[in-house]
Amino acid sequence: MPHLTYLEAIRDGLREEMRRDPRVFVLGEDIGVYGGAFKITEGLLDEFGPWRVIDAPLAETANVGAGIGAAVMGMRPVIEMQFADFVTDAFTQVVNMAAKYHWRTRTPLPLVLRMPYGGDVKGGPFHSQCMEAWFVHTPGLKVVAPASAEDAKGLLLAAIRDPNPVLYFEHKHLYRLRREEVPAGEFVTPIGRARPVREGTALSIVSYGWMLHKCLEAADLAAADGIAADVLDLRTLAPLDREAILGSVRKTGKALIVHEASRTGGVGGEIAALIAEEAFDSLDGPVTRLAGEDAPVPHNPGLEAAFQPTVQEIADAIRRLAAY
Amino acid sequence: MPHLTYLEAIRDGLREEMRRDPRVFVLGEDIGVYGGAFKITEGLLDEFGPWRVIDAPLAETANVGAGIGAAVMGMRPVIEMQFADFVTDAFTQVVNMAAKYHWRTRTPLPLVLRMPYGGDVKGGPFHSQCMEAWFVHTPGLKVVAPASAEDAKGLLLAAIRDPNPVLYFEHKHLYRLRREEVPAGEFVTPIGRARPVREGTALSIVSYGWMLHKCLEAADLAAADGIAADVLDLRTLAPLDREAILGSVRKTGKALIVHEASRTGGVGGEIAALIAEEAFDSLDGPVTRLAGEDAPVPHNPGLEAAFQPTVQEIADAIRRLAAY
Amino acid sequence: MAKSTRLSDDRPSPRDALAAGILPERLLKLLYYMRLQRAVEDRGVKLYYQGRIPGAYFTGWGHEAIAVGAAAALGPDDLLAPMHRDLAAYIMRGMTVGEVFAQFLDREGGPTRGRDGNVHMGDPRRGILPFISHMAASVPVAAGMALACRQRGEARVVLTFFGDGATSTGAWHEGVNFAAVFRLPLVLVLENNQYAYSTPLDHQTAARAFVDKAAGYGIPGVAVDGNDVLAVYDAAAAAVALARGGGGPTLIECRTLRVRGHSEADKFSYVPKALLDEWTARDPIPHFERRLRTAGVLTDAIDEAMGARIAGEVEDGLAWAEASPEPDPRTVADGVYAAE
Amino acid sequence: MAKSTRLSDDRPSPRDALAAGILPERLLKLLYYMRLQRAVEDRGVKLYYQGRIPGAYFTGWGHEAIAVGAAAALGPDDLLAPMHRDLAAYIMRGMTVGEVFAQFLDREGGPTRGRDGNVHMGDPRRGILPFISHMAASVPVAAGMALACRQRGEARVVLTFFGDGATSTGAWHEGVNFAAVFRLPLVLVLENNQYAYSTPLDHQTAARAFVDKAAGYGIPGVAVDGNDVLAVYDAAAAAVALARGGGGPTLIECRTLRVRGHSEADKFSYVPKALLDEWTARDPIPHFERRLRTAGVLTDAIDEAMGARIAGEVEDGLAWAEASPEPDPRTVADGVYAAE
Ligand SMILES: Cc1ncc(C[n+]2csc(CCOP(=O)(O)OP(=O)(O)O)c2C)c(N)n1
Ligand SMILES: Cc1ncc(C[n+]2csc(CCOP(=O)(O)OP(=O)(O)O)c2C)c(N)n1
Ligand SMILES: [Mg+2]
Ligand SMILES: [Mg+2]
Repeated sequence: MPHLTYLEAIRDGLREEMRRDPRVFVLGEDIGVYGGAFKITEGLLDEFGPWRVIDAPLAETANVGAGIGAAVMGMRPVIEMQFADFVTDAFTQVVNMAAKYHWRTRTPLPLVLRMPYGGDVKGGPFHSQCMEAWFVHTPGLKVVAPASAEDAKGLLLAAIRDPNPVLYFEHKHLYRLRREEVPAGEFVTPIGRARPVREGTALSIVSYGWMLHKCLEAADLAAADGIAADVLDLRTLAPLDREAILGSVRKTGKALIVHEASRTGGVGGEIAALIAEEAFDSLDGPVTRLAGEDAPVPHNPGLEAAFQPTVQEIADAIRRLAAY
Repeated sequence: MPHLTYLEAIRDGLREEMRRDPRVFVLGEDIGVYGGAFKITEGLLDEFGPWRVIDAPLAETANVGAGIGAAVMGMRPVIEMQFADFVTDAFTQVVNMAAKYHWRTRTPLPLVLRMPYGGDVKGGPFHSQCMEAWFVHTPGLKVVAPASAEDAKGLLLAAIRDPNPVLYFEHKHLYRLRREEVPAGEFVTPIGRARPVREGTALSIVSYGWMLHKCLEAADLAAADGIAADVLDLRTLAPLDREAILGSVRKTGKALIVHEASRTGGVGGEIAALIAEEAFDSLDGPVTRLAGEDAPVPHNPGLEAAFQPTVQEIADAIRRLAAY
Repeated sequence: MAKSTRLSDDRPSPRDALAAGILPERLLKLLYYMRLQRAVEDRGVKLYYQGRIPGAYFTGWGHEAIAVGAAAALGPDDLLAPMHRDLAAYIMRGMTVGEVFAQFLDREGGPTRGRDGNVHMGDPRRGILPFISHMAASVPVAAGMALACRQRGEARVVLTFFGDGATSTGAWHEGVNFAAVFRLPLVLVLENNQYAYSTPLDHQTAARAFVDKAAGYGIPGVAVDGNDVLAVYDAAAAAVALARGGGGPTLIECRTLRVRGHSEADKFSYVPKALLDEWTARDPIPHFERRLRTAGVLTDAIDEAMGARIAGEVEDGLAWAEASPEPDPRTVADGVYAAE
Repeated sequence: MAKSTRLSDDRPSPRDALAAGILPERLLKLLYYMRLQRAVEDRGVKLYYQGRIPGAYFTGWGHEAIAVGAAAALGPDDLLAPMHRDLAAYIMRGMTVGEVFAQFLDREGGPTRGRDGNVHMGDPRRGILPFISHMAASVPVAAGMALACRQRGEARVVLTFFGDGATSTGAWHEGVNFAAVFRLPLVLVLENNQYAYSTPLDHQTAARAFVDKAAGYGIPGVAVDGNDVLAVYDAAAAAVALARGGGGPTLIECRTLRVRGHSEADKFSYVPKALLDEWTARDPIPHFERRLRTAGVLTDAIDEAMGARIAGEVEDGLAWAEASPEPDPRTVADGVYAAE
């Protein structure tokens, strides 16, 4: 199996789908000649030409709207936001035009929005945001957020083949974090299915994206103290894998939910509410959340380090909850 | 005390603040000559003239942006969205320009966005939405949602005087629902403070806006069966009145959260999570949510009636939870 | 902004139109669709005042020449992204009168199956983009539809309608610019009815005329009398031909007046009486009828037959809609996602 | 889009400028600020390559004539809504060199106190709107600042900068249109540097020139050589006077080339060598120096003194910034709301 970074896995997935299906094309700012701000689409222009790798104007509403229009016509557009933060300039297209399209027409809208999101790139408040919760609260959208290179490719293929608008949240911190074995050729990570990463009975840890990696590090620290955590990588945020979440918590009786996005109103709230309602009888401790601060993401590295949950904070929360 | 409708209370509040403070002005589409789509600003143009009651172009980004710019200069703009749904056209201005302004500059941004929201106006998917959760998840914004005429005025005055951007969610169904006694002259409903509407020990009901009225009806039905519910009108959704919510639940041990917005990712999730984490030891039953469907708001009246929680459904949930 | 000039002098006469190859049958078809829109909406107004139409009700009264003249320029495989005042265009592209009434009545038989209301509809299966309430949100999407045609080398054209108010939105600007940059086959038809709800043109733009915006996008722009179906047709036909030939978008400003309220709930007292009288007197339907009679194309017999046919279609369509069931409340959460 | 014409013929000579009442001291001040921006950014580039600047680093290399010429046209009470290539304008409006370096270094002493980085800054206390990353988002806000001036009857003017890419955004369109409709005192300065990141003009617009957009908003538009500080000054001064007199906004297209990468991380191989050489040879600073020497305004002595002064200000500013503390991580959640 080839060893790929998360970033290479995305490029690999795009290239394979474009080779397999002539309806698939990519559109975004600086993605063609330049190969994208993160060089993810590098080489695609040469292989597929300017009508399938489209260097678009600086206009998110136009670019997302054009993707929707092409999808209406049966194409399979993959629209890149240069940074996920800029999707706010296309908000009407995403939450009103795309999200409600199938419900109003009963015809498919196969659209993928690539959303480079999250912190640790010294990007500050407008290049680091995690806004997945806005879209999880918008019926008609699917939301995925891979944590591994394998899922980066598998979920991208699934998103491109899905007949619905899918927001594909790719974490910038993970782009070049490390190389992993990624199956060559076609494979799909099913949307809506969480991944049990680690077996344990002391408590359930539910996370996704960058924070999943911090949770695994923290789980190692706790394991040294004999605490065996059940770790779940959500992978899909909408629709949530309710069974996987509830199944784990019914087994362990305790839940720790960790995400990078600001705490208040984040996806963690929905997950905690789900647990507190559906698995109440199994609960042996408070449903606990660790999340980003209720503040914009700061640019200064020291401040930003304080913004996100740290491995130490997660490990402490694990110990506290396990001891509860 | 004058008897006013919720709608009249809003107009009353606008007029009084504009008389009191020359920095206050209103801007929006069709609000001057026409008096607004709901006639809320009727009469203001004649009294205050075209530079304080501004008939704006069909351009939400321009209108919200202009409000922000005026607020930067020390004015106190009140920007009307003709329907809250159209705020998606101004999303960057609200969540990026306004929300992060004080945090970046340490200078105030006194801005009010009037958001006519919610269903029961046969408006369909683009004239009925409840999107308060998007903004509750955006640090730097305050979010209020009055349920009574008195709070409609009191929270409007508080919002106008607040040095931060405040989204003022006014429910269209409540506009002309009934007349209530509203104190004349200046009074303020403090932002961040929930209102205990009814005392009880069997369970806590937490709601806001139109659904609060349904909850009170349902509580009456349950009271007939001897179930005394503690009913809380949140009034402010950001920042949440944590003490009021937790205090009530610690007293009753059970919580029912009801809102009109779609269930998944709604404000109810945050409230349930807060309870499941901070009041866990007091809980005697599952933290229960009733909310709108995870679908767009349908236009057909029969479908829309099925979209929102009904008094009957709320009453049943009260009985189930009380008997738990 | 300068008040719309009447342009009456440069209207092509029916003889020009005939010379331009528009046969009598086609001229009568234009009249038929204009009258059909008027008749359907007239019936809708009655239903509305009978309280049988849930929610708001909008008409395209006075806009019929724009809807019909523009849509008539499209070929069979072309595509439409309409708005809320061009009902005839929906019907010319294949929507039935029955489906239209079913939409008004929120029934399962309507194109949105009761999910959305009034003119907020469309039908992708027939190449009609369903528009959403957010003004001009269709423009970038129409550009994307044209992009797909271009990508696949299909000689199809997309025509979209929007109002004067809509031109103030960012969505309009971004969509027009995108189509212009890639020279996409898109025809941009502005229904300048001098008001956006209650907002007059001088609160919408300081431009001398909306056509002046075209140069800013590097595309041709033309202004026509929106009450003259042949003037609209001629401009649209030229724009469609240009677009089909790879010449990119054209902006067509059609000037008219909204002679009724924004919706039926609007008493539109803000519209000056003189302006209203001026344009009411220029109602595009009798105006076109007079010209067809002068040209000997319309006779009493044809007129009566057309009226009878339309009356029948309206009543049959309404009957069909009334027979269509109300949506089942239990399906409220259905269809949010497309099944894989 | 047509390649920017050089306009070299209609450049006002320094004599015209002097005639136009620009005194030698003022001409030298223009040169001073241009050189100061270059020197500060040059030092910043060194810091960046030493790894001492967190995140991305942007310069306005080649844009100095635009920043300085436009800002020089403002009066003491006027307001600025800048972008990321006009550092001199910030300094001319009162920001200190030390504060600029503190911003680059993410220190408490910077205008955003380490919360935001590089040129994403501003200072409302000095009438400088802090811009956000979303391109052109400042334009409607600048219009609102001008609205407040108009509402209060203050004869103040707001000047805003934006790039060629930014003109494609809906925010730009809506903001310009709003200001035009209400004839607000806003000056719109386009820094057309022929690229938006890697995107050339022909992917941004099909217009012949950006000034062609002005007519679509009913406002005057003028194109000037963005490497000629006096040409920019003259255009800006006229626009400021028009705005102050109630004449509304003006669009000024300043033509230049971004002669470095979009940010220092960008190797900009996509820019044709010939184009780069052409514009590098037209560097606005030596170009202006030559003209001032010809006019006898700049002498070796003045030149050296100015260089020494700037070098000192840069080192003092950097020292001040380095002495400024890192933000305290415990304050990460502070200041989200303003206290009542
Ligand atoms: C983005 C947005 N803002 C506000 C509205 C509310 N609204 C509905 S129609 C309308 C006026 C539209 O005017 P115009 O574009 O000229 O079309 P017309 O109705 O005159 O044909 C307004 C303000 C809307 N639908 N969308
Ligand atoms: C809405 C938005 N989309 C994308 C970006 C990413 N981005 C940052 S600068 C830039 C190019 C800006 O080009 P231009 O407006 O011409 O200004 P310049 O940098 O050339 O001076 C882009 C695409 C952004 N900042 N905002
Ligand atoms: Mg109109
Ligand atoms: Mg540029």
